[in-house]
Amino acid sequence: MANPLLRVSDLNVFYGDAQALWDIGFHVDEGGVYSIIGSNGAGKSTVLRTLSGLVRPASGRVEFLGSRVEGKGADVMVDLGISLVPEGRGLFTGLTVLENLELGAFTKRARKKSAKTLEWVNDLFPIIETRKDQQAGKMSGGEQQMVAIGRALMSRPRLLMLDEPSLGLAPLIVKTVFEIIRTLNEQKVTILLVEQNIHQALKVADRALVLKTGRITMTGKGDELLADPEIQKAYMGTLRKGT
Amino acid sequence: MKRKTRIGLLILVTALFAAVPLILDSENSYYVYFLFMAFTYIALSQSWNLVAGYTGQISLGLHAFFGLGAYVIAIGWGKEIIGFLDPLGMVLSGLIPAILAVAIGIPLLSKLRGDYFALGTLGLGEILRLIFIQGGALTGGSAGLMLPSSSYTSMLPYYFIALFLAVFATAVTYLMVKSSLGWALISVRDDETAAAANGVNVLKYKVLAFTVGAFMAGLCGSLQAYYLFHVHPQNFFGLNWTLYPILMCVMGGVGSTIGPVIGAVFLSAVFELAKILLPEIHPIFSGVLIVLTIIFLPDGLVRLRWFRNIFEGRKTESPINLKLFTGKEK
Amino acid sequence: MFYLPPIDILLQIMINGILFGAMYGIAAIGLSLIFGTMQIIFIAQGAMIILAAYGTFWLFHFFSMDPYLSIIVIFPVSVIFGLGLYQVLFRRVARAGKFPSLLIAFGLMVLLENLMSVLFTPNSRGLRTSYTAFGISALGLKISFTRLMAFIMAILATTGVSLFLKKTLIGKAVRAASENLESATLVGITPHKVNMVTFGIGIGLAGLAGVATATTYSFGPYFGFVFSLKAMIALALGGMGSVVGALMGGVLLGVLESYGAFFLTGGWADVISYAAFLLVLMFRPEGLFVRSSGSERP
Amino acid sequence: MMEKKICIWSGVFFLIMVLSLAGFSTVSAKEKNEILIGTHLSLSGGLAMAASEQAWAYEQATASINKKGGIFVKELGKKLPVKLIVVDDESDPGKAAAAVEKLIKLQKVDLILSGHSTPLTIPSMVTSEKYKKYYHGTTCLIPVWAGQKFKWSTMFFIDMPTFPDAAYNVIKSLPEKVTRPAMLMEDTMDGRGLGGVLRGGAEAFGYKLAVDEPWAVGAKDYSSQILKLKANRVDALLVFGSPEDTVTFIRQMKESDFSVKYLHGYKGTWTAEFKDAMGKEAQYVMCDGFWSETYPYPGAKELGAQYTKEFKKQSVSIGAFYATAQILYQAIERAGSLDSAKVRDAVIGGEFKGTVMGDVKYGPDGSAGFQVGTFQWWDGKQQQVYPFLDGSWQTKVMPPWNKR
Repeated sequence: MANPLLRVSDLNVFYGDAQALWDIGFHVDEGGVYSIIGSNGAGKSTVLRTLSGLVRPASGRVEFLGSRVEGKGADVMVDLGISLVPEGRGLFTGLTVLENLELGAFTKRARKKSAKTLEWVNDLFPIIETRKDQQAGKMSGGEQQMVAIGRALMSRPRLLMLDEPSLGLAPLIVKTVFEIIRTLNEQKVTILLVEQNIHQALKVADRALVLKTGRITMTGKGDELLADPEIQKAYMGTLRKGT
Repeated sequence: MKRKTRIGLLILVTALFAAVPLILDSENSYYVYFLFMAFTYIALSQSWNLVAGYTGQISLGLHAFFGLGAYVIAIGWGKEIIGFLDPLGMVLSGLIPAILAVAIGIPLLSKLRGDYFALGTLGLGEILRLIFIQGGALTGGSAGLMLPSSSYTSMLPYYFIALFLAVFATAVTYLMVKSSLGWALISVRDDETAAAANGVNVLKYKVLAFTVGAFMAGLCGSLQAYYLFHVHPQNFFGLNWTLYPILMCVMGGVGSTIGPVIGAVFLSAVFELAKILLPEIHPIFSGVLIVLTIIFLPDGLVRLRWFRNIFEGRKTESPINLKLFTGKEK
Repeated sequence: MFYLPPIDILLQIMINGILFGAMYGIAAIGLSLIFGTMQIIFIAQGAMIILAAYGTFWLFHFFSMDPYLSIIVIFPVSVIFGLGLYQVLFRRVARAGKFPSLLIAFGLMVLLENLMSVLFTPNSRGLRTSYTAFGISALGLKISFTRLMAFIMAILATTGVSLFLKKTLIGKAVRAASENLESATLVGITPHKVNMVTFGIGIGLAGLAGVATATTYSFGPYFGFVFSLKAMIALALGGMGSVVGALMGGVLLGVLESYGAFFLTGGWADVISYAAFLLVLMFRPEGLFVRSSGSERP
Repeated sequence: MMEKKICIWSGVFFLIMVLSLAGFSTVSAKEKNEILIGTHLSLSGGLAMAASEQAWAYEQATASINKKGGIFVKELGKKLPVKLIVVDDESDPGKAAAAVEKLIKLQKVDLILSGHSTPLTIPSMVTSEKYKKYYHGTTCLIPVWAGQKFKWSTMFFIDMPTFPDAAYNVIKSLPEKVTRPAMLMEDTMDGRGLGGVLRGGAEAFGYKLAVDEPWAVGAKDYSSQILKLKANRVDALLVFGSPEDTVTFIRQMKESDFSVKYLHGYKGTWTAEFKDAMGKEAQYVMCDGFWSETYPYPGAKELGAQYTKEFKKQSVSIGAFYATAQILYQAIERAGSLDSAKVRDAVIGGEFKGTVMGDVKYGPDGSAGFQVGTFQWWDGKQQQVYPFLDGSWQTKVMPPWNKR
C-alpha cells in the first residue's frame, strides 16, 4: 500500500493540565474522504487544530508525505499543504470576499498560481464572483461557508480539513455543502471532515473514526458504520430504518 | 515550608530589621536611610502587586494615589487639622485616595479591561497632577506646599513607621490571598468570565483590590511628605512612583508575597550603587535594567528553581500571563 | 474676560489647532499601526521621534542637508531600526506572551532618553533654515510654513499607510492579522513577520514625525514624552487600530487644546485633553471616528 | 542551565553590592587631610544645561584655591586642599533631597555648596536643616528662602527689590515710547516668585500690564497666546520660560507676524543654544544674566576668557557661581573651622571683598543680593546693557519682522 498521505500515531494533547486527546492514531490516504464523528467535547476539533498547527501536541508523531511535521506552526503547515477551515469559518469579516481569497494564497507556493486557483474556486462557487467586492462579514452563513472553503482551497492544499462545515446552516444549504465535498473529492482533493451531522458525515465518508472523550473507539468504512446498530443507538437516536 | 515557619520567618526578619537602628547610629548612617526608602518601596510594590498580581489589572496610576496621600498631609498640616507624624492624619491620607479609587474604580473597572484600564489609570495620574498644579492657593500650585521642617527630631520614627508599613502591606497581601477573599481574587485574575459565571462578583473584587492598593499607596505618600517637608507636584506625582514599584514587582515575582519584598530591596540597592559607582551614565542603567529584567527574568527571582526549593514559591509562571497585552489568541 | 473674539481669530485658532494637531497625528498613526497587530501601546514612540529629530539635526549640521530632503535618509533608516528593534527586543517578549511589552517600551523610553542626554548633551537643539520661522499669510490668516509641511506630511503618511494596507498583499495580511490572528496563521501569515512589518513602518513614521519636530521646535532629549502621551490620547479619540482615525484624533486634540489655551490658560488645555481622553475611553472605547462596526474591542 | 546561571549571577551581584555599600559607609574617620565640599547638580534632566555651567564654575574656583595650597583651617592648624564631590539630582526635587542625604551620610561631606533653581534647593536645604549641615545657597529666590526661616543655610541670589529695574529702566531708556507691556511667566516656583516682583515693578514704573498670564511649561503651541497679545496691541514683552519653550514662542511670533519693540527673556534667552536655534531671529532679543565678564571686578575678564576658550561661547552665569564658591572658601578661612555652625556664622553679616562679583555683603538674616544684569543679543554676542556702566551697550528697539 503506497505510504499514506498522513499518518498520526499516539498523539497526546493537553489544554493546560487537562488532557484532551489520548494516544490518537490513524492514517489518511490520498484522494479519500475521512470523517471524524463523536459527541460534543469528544475532542474532534482538537484533532484538527493540532494537525493544522494551531495547538502544539504534548507527544506523538504526525507524518505528512513521509516527513515529521508535529509541533510546527499553522503558517508552516499550510505551506506544506495542510489547510483547515476552522469552526465558525474564521473569515476576515472586515475585508472583502476577494481580499479573503487573495490572502488564502498567501504562502509563496500558492501565490505563484494565485490567478489560476482563483478561476478554479470561482467555478466551484459561482456566488463568489458576484459578491467579490462585498465585505465578508455582511453575508449569509451559507455564503460565508463557501468563501471559507474557497479561501482554504486558494492555498492549493494536499489535505483539506473542515471543522463542522454544516454548523448553523439551513438543511438545504447543508445539502449543497456536502455536494461540494463530493465534487472536491472527485477532483482528487483529500478531505478530513469533522461533523455533527453524523448521517451526512458517514454517507460521504470512505472511512470514518468515532471519537469518545478523547479516544478513538471505532473505525471503519463509512457505510458500515452507518449501518452499525451501536452507532445508531448512541448517536442518531431513533433514526428511521433505511433512509 | 509549612505556613507556620513562613510566618515565623517574617517575624524574625522584621525583628532583625527593627534591631538595625540600635546597632548603627541612625542619624549618620546611610544604611538607615537606605532601608527607610527600601521599606517604602516594599509597601508600594505590594500595593501594586495586590492589584496586578492578584486580579490581573495593570494599574499605571499608583503615583496618583501616592501624590494624593502626600497632599492630604500637606493641606491638613497647613490648616492645623493634622499634626506632625500624626497617625490619624496618616489614616486619612490613606482613606481619601481609597475613596477616590472607589469613585473612579467603579466606572473605570466596569468598562475597561487590560491595556485600556492601564491607559485610563495613566490618564487619571496626569489629570490629578494637572489639577493640583492649577489648584491655586489650596494646593500651592506648581510651587507645591512647604511644611515646617523644624519639627524634625530624628530618623527613628520614620524608620519604624516605614518598617511597619512594609510589614503591614506584606501581611495584608498575604492574608487577603490566603483568605476566601483571596480565592475570589485569583479566580478573577485567571479567568474573569469563568469567575463571573459561577457567582463571583468580579467588579466588587477588582474595586476592592484597587481600593486597598490605593489606601496603601496613600499611606506611603503621607510618610514621604512628612520626610521631605515639601510636597511638590512634579516630584510626588512623578511617574517614578509607579515605574519603580512595577519593576520591583516584576523582578521579584508578581503574584507572590515575597517576590516584591526581594525585588524592592534588591533594586533599591542596585539603583543606589549605580548612582555612586557610575554617576554619569546611571540614568541609562535603570532603562537597561528594565529591559533585561523582562527578557531574562519574566517570572521574577522568586520563581527561579534555585529560589523555589528554599521558599517554595509558586510553581506556575507569573499569573499576569498578559494575553491581553501580547498575543491575541481569544 | 470672556468675550467672543471676531470670526477671523476663531478661524485662525482653528487653523493653528489643525496644523498643530497634525503633529500629534503623525505620531499617533505609528502607534495605531503597532497597536493594531501587536496590541501594545508603544510608549517609547516619543523617544523615537526625538532620536529621528537628532538625526535630522546632525545631517543638517554636518552635511547641511535640507531637513525635508533628509527624509529620504531618515525614513528608511528608521524603518530598518524598527525592524531590528523588533527582532532584538520585542520578538522574545511577544513569543513568551508573558510580559507586558508596555513595560519594555517604558524601559526603552527611559534608556533612549538618557542615552541621548549623555551622547548629545542635554542642551536643546534647534534647526535654522530660511523657512524655519517663516509664516505665510493667505486669505487673512497666518500659517507657519513648517507646521503646514508637517500637516502635508501627516496627510501623505496617512494616505500612504492606508494605500499600503488596502492595496498590497502584505498590507491586507496586516489588516487580517490585527482582526483575527488565528485565521491569519491558518492562511500562512506568520505573526512575527506581520508584527515586524508594522513595527518597522511605525518607527518609520516616527522618523517622519522627527523631521517635522526638528524643523518646528527647538528640542531636547526629554522633549518626546509629551508626544507619546498626546499621541496615545489621539489614538484613543480616533479609535484604536484605525490609521485615519488616529490622524483625525490628533487633529481634534490639536483644535481642542488650541481653543482651550485661548479661552482658558495653557495649563488648563492639558486638563481638557486628558479629561476628553478618559471620557472617550470609558464611553466610546472604539473611538469617535471608527464606525462601531461590531468589532468593538474589550 | 540558563536558570541556574541567572541565579548565581544575581546572587554574586547582590553580594558585591552589599559589601561595597557596607565598605562605603564605614569609611573610617581617618586623619583629616582634605576639606570635603559636596554639591548636588542636575547632570541629567531638564535643568542639565544651566547646571553644567554651575559645575564648571565650582570646579574652577576649587582648582584655583587648591593652586594656592588650599585653605588654612586654624582648628586643625594646617592648610588643607578642597575636594569637590558632585552628585546628580536629575533635575528632580525628590532626588535632590536624596542626593544631599547621600552627601551627608555616605560621602560624609563637611559643608554643602548649592544646587540649581528654587524647586531643587528648597528640599535640599530642608534635608541639610535636619542634619544641621551648613548649606551655602544660591539660585533660590530670596523671599521664598526667607519664608522657610532656615537656620542652617544662607542665600546669595538676585536682589529682588531692584530686580524689576533691570527691565523697566531699559524700557524707559528706549528711543521709542512703550505703552502696553505684557508678562508671560512660566507656571513654576521661580516664574511665580519673579512674576510677583515684576508685577509690582510695573506699577512702580507707571505701566499698566496689557496681558499678564501664566505660560504652560513644555507646551508645543503658543499661537493662541500670541493671538491674545496681538489683540491687546502689546508692544513690550517680558517672558519667563525654558530655552526650548522660548524658541518655540519666538518662532511662532515671527510666523504669525507679531512683533514688539522690546522682548526680554528670563532664563530662556541667555544660553548659547538659544542663539544657535534662533540665528538672526535672536537679534535684538534681551536676556537676563547674573554676571558679565565686562564687569570691573578682579578676575572677571580672565574667567570669561577661559570659559570662551574652552566652550567657544560666552556665559552670563559662571561669575555668580564662581563667586559663591569664593565666598564659602573665604568664610572657612575666616571661621578657621569646618564646623557648620561656625562657618555659617562667618557668612551671616560677613563682608567678602574681591570676588568676581565684586564686594558681597551678607545681611543679618543670612541673605545677600546682587543686581541682575540685562544684555541684548547683537550679531551673536550678548552686549552688556544694564546696569548702565560707561561703555554699556545702547539698547536697540526691535523692528517689525519684515523690516529686518
